[in-house]
Amino acid sequence: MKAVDGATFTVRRGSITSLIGPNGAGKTTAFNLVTGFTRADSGTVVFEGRNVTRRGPDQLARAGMVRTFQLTRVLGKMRVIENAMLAASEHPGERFVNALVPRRWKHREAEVRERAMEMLDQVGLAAKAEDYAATLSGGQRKLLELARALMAEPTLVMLDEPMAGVNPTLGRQLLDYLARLREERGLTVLFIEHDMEVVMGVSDEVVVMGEGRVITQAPPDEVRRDQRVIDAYLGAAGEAEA
Amino acid sequence: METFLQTTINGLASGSIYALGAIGLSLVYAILKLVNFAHGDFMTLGGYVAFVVNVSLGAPLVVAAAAAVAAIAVVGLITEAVIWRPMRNRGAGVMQLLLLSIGLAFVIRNLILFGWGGQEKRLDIDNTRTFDLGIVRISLIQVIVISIAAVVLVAVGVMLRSTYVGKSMRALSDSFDLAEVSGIDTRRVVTYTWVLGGGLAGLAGVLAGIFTTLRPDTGFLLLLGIFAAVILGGIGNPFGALVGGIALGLVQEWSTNWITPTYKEAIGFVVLILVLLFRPNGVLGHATRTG
Amino acid sequence: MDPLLAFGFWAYVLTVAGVYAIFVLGLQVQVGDTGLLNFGHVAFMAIGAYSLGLMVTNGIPTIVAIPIAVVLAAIAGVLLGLPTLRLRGDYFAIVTIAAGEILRILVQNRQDETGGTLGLRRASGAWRDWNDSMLDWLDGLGLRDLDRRVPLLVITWVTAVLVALLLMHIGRSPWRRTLRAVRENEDAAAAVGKPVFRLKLQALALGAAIAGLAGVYFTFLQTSLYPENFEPIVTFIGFAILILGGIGSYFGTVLGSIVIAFIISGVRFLDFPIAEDKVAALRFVVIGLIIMGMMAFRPQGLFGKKEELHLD
Amino acid sequence: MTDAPVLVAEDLVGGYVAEVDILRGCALTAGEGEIVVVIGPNGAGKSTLVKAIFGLVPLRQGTVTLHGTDVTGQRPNRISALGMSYVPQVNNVFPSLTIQENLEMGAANSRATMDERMDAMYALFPRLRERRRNRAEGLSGGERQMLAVARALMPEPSVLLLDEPSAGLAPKAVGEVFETVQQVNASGVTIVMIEQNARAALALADRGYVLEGGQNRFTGKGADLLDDPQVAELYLGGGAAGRE
Repeated sequence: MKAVDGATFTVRRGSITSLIGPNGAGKTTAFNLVTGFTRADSGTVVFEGRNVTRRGPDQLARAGMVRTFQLTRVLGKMRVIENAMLAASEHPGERFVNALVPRRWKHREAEVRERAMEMLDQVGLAAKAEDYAATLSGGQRKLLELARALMAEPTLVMLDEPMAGVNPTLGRQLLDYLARLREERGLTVLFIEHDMEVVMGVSDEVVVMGEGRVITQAPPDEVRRDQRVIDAYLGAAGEAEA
Repeated sequence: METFLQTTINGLASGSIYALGAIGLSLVYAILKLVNFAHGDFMTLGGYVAFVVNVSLGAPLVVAAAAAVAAIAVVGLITEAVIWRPMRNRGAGVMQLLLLSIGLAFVIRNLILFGWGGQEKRLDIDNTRTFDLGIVRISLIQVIVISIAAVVLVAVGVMLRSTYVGKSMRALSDSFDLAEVSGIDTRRVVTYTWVLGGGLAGLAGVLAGIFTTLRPDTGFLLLLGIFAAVILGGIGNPFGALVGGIALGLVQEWSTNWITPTYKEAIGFVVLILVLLFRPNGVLGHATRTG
Repeated sequence: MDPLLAFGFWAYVLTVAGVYAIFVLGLQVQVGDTGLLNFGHVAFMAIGAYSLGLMVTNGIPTIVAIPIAVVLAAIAGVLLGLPTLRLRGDYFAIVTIAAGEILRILVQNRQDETGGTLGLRRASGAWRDWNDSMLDWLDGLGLRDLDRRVPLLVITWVTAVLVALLLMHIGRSPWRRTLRAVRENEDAAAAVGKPVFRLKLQALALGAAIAGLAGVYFTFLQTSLYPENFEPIVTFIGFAILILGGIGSYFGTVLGSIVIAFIISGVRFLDFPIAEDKVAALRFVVIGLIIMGMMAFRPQGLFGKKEELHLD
Repeated sequence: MTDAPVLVAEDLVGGYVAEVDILRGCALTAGEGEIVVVIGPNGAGKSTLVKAIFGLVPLRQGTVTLHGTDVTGQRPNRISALGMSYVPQVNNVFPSLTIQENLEMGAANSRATMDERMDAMYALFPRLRERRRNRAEGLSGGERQMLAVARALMPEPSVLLLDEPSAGLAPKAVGEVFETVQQVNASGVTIVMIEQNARAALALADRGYVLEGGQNRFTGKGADLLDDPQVAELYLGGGAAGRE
């Protein structure tokens, strides 16, 4: 059985692109295939001009493609700040040979801690820094995952339903923050979302999937009028609201 | 050809014992998410119950086997009531239960050692009788082991496929919580699971005792092979466990055509590792979904 | 019992405890830090012990053979890890026991090289001479008529404490944070760029090297090696220590090994009104009950942190 | 609607672990043949409320009465036998069982009428009949939801609890689910349903509850809640402005 069957889409540098489609359309599977968590039977993934098909998820993350999960995967028995610090890239202290020699990494560790605190502050979790992540609520876990992903300083961040369970006001702030990162650092964002308001509101482009294939990829306004999309996904409700 | 057929018969016989043990282990795992390291010692205990009834009390072997099956089913139920259910209710994790079962295995094995000593015990059966079928010889014991196993395994298969209890067991193995909310009396199904899993372990222990001799570590020594059988068949899949058990017995015996028999056990483990290299979820296992 | 004899006996029991402590410190790195349920840990100790024994009986100087034995154990960890570390936790556990058994059956069958069930004699090489010179030296310091077992007792425990301190030191590094992340959730660690497979391999190899070191001291203690010294039960006893002391607690490991070694070896010293083989059986019943009791009522062990317990 | 309520939950206090109460004095009443809708922000305790009614969450306080019988703290199979069914939000079918076997599992307490009920379910959901010998794992999201509802209807319950039946479904399938709910209700089954899709759900509701922090915040007729400016502002995305 193929969850994703011949899907093709592109994400432009510096864009905010959303991936929508009915449940079981293969959105999360597409994420897994692109980020190396699932091996594709065929097809290619090109990232920043390089063919990265068949690379492992950790390699891709180090190359700048960092994702979050639909069902959050916080490290419950580690503290919130440790969760964030973990994501730091280029940390000499994470190498086995350096583990015994603190002076080789003490400086970087302090930097990382400071940046992690900033990130937590950004998502409103600074007060929870020293708590075990297991004590966070569902929405807070989503936020921690987002902070962790951004901590890795990605060029492309892929978010799987980042707003689910997050209170709407904070959700809007986070979208603004992502938009700002795009302006400042050229961050590219690809996200899966069910809330059409959010999708239509912030996306430069929308990729619509259905039954493992990409139905269309276009700016929001075009997508909304696309009869194929209305049939497969938006349905009567979409027509009524549009 | 002759030696091949002969080793095939031998393999079917030892594979039957693996399969009986493996199905019980696999059922308990599938339904209760318990990797039961005490399963081998349940088998041993079954063998010793049969020994007491058969040799100490002088009853016929058939009666002894029935007593062993019943006794281990009861042991399973007792462990469920005293250990596993209370632990599950407290939200114990898979590894916690696994380690607990290792403790239980120590206790059972050494209580057997305490009670009956370390000497080998024999059940009262003529282990010299063989039938000459022309090209191959089959011993009375092999006939008994293979035919009992075949009957029981078919019965279990039919039960799981077609009876309501069997279907409920599969439902519980899919999702315990959903079975509960569907109105299935999960406690009753768990009871049947232990009766079946424990009973099969008891029977496997008796057959192992008939096949060779009984020692306090008889079941433990078989356990690793049983785990191999379960994994080969895909963990939590009772039908796979059956196939895995028979396959393991056959591979071990066939290997003696080329390699010294003292390596027989090791061959089983080598096969296990090789299979997992290429099929990390076992031969008949499903890939677990992520995401 | 003669007090002097008794002293020697206790020295023996405590040395066994020290060997177990080192052995289980290796297990802590794998199980406690990284979440690798290695049930074949005894195999690494066997590799440390037998490679030392085989080298010294073939004329390689003991002082050279010791580091090589430890390195070989680490290499064995890498070799075992390469094909198996991608497996699920419970599969990994069973495959590692299987690998340990393959090794033991191999040792048992290669009688010409290893002595098989007859044992590998004089496996401790120059240790006896070293022991004598240390006793002489201590004698010169005024410590006369010490029990022959004292030097090994001291050295074993110094080593155990050093290994524990080393691990605690490493424990504060970001490297160990990545191990814990792997333990908690591999996918999450991979998603932020941590090389999960390599980290697991490093942890397995480090733990294996430490078990190899335990094998070296085991060889010094026993002089002769037999395949049955390396049955799966040794790993399970290691787990009993790990569970009693607390998964993740180095101090707990040290204390747990003394308690368990006392139960296994120490109770021989006490007089019971029952036959010796029955006492032997009861010791393991007690160990089984300890494992069960801890898992049921205090799964974090005596010194583990409840918040960081991971047994799901 | 009629006088004696079918289901009454009063003053529920409790949660999954002893130290943390998620429900802090919730109440819910469903009259015969009604559609009752529960809405509220994430973490308000909606799922917990429904699970507690079905005996899946330990309660420190409060009572649940079904047809006048106290069922507080009863095991789910007993509650099911008394005429209440529950459809969880996720993992609500047995993936490795066939569709027919899934339905059989719903009939644990009604084996005598099983064949008849199964025919009724196939009549209600013809798509399930076509695929009755297939494993449930191959179903689409909408079909799964149908099967889950059908399984819950097998024992002919008088009350059906639904936890976000439209969650994660395509807008198109959401409409179908709501139609199904109305159809089932028309056959006389009382429905208690949690919904994210608050507008559409309240439009169907005879009675609506808004939960927050494990307590009842607003209660009223579905239509009244829809028109209530405060509810609209807080829970329906800022009144008409929130709609396209």
